[in-house]
Amino acid sequence: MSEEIQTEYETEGVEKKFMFLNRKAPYGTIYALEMLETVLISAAFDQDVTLVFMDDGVYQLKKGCDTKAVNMKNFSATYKALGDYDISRLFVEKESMDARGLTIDDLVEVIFEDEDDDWAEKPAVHVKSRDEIARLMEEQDVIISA
Amino acid sequence: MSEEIQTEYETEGVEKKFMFLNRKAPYGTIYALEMLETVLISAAFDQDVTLVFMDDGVYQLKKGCDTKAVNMKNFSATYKALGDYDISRLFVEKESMDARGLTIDDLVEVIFEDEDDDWAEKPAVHVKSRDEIARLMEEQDVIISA
Amino acid sequence: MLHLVNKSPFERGAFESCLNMARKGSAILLIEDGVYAALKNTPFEDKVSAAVKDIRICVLGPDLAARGVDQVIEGVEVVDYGGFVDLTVDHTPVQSWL
Amino acid sequence: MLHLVNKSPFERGAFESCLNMARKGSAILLIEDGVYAALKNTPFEDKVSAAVKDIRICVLGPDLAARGVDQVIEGVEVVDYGGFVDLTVDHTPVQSWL
Amino acid sequence: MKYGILINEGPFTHQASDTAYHFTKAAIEKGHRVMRVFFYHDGVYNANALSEPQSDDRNIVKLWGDLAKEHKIDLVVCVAAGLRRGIKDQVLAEGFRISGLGQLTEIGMAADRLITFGD
Amino acid sequence: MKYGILINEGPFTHQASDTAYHFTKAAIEKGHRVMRVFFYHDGVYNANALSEPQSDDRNIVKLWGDLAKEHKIDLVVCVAAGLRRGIKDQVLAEGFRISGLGQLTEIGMAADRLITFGD
Repeated sequence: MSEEIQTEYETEGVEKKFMFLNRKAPYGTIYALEMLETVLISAAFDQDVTLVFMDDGVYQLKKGCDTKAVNMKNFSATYKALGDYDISRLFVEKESMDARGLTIDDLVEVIFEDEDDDWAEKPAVHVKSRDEIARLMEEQDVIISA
Repeated sequence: MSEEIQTEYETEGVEKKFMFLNRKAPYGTIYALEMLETVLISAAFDQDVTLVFMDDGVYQLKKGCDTKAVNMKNFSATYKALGDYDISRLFVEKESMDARGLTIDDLVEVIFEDEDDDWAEKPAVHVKSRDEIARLMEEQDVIISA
Repeated sequence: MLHLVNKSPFERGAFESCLNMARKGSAILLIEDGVYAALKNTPFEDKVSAAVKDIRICVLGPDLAARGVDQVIEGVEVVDYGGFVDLTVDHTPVQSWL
Repeated sequence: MLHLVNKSPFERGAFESCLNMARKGSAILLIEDGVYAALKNTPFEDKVSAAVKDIRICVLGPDLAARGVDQVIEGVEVVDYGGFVDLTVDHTPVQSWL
Repeated sequence: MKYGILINEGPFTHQASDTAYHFTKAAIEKGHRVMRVFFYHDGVYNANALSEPQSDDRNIVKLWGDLAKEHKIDLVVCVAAGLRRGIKDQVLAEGFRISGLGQLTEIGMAADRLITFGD
Repeated sequence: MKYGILINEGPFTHQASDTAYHFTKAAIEKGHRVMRVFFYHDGVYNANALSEPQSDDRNIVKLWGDLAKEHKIDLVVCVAAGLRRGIKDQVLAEGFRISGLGQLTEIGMAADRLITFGD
């Protein structure tokens, strides 16, 4: 079968805009954790990656998660590591934050080193308006949501 | 292992009030269909069974479903058969019907034979107010929802 | 771009989030339990009627039929799976409001 | 009776349906993603504050901690898994608003 | 007090099975008896012996099997729900058995409380 | 046009896999090419060879396998999602293969459109 079906595709030099859209709360379901696995893999492909957190997805970035008593894997730290994978854009929708009484101080800090600015350390998490995110969405080549 | 763990329980003579609460639309997920399987089984146990349809669950009883083009099993007819299993109470929440612009004429007809009334044929589907259903819920021994 | 909504507007916020985000010139296709948003006589009818002026709103016919509903709001187009494919040809990117 | 709600009030209608249905003297326990309904500074705060006068509203502490939230509305009790069990002892029947 | 537990969702994807597990443990610790856990809908996936979570994550299938063994809990996987999802004897984890939906009704009748965990 | 398809939910429980199947068929009938279907999250359950639906219901696992064979579609089950859910070589249905998440990114890069079906 594998001789007949093409299982590899030429992607040399392809750079696309990938948006990972997170709209679900963490821990109640696995989508946040498994989406993060997808993001980490895609970082290795040198694509133009943007993460968006809106609706209950903004809760994914809430700091201070302690999963000991529920005995689930705590993946909050993985968001912090995204900066090391050259992911520099985590956009959080302002309207979703406001509805939940959250400010950027409630969220985990993600730092990346800006190669275009002498590797200066900069924050990767930014609050964006619904309108900005809507416009950005239309510019994407691929949107992956879960 | 099976010698140690009790796998059978004495239920002779037990008659409990079972409510099956349906709040989800049919076909988009399997819950409606599999809940119906539970209801059919429980009918064999001679319990005091009430089915409630509220929120999107009221769509489960919508008549005229045609699943040919989606190639899914059409289980609408099974609701009609409930009367033959001596299930005489399918209560549909009025508030949920109103919000969806539905009336009892939009729903499948379920007929049962009333053994207390010389086996007269009677409709099993009834519209009930939220308040009536809330009161009924509190009287149950077991509520199964999905 | 094309927005896909497969959730009932009564049960989940996906359709509302989508409407808030969809911009002029984009399209929305209602599939699976999302088709209930295309129906007349619901609390969503006014919003949908207003939205069809700027946004092409379509609904998947096979999913309407499976659910026994057909009273579609004026201005909403009914398409089949082939029409679904055509919508993804005409629009990019495609976002599923799961 | 005891009502269990495990859905975010932002995403689904389960919590609202439960509040509409819960009668005086009954109890509600918020678990899993349902715990967000117990928090201050959301659109649901007023409804919850009003409801606690007639209904005992509890929230599962381990699920709050997992989500890094702790600003619980006044009158809402935080319980652990043992407290969850006790609630099911004190109340019958138990309805899960899935 | 005698409990029946109904689990409607599979492991990892929804928290339902985790919460049911912690509830079951807490009930036993308080001296109650959990007579049966019934796995329905996607809940049948909790009995998949092939499940192999990451080493830093919990192993839900094994947790249930161990708890059942220790406290003599009857773990029942619905045969109909299992058939369509491919959870059959070939992959059934230790501590679980496959049986009919009647076992759910039966436990609703026999137990003082039936608690449902799902999505 | 070249398509990639992403399926996030298991068979029967959600309509996602059904809709993706009808979409894929319709795309092929219109002369497009479906390069790969990637099964992620509970989507991996679509590859369970043990699935045995009722005789009057559709057999989703087989439908995908047959369609892939006929039209040379690459059906890829995510190894990580499959491991935790117990979908491994032992139960892998004909027509599917197990591989890494990179195959999803790759098809996002190679295809003209990536369409997601889920819950």
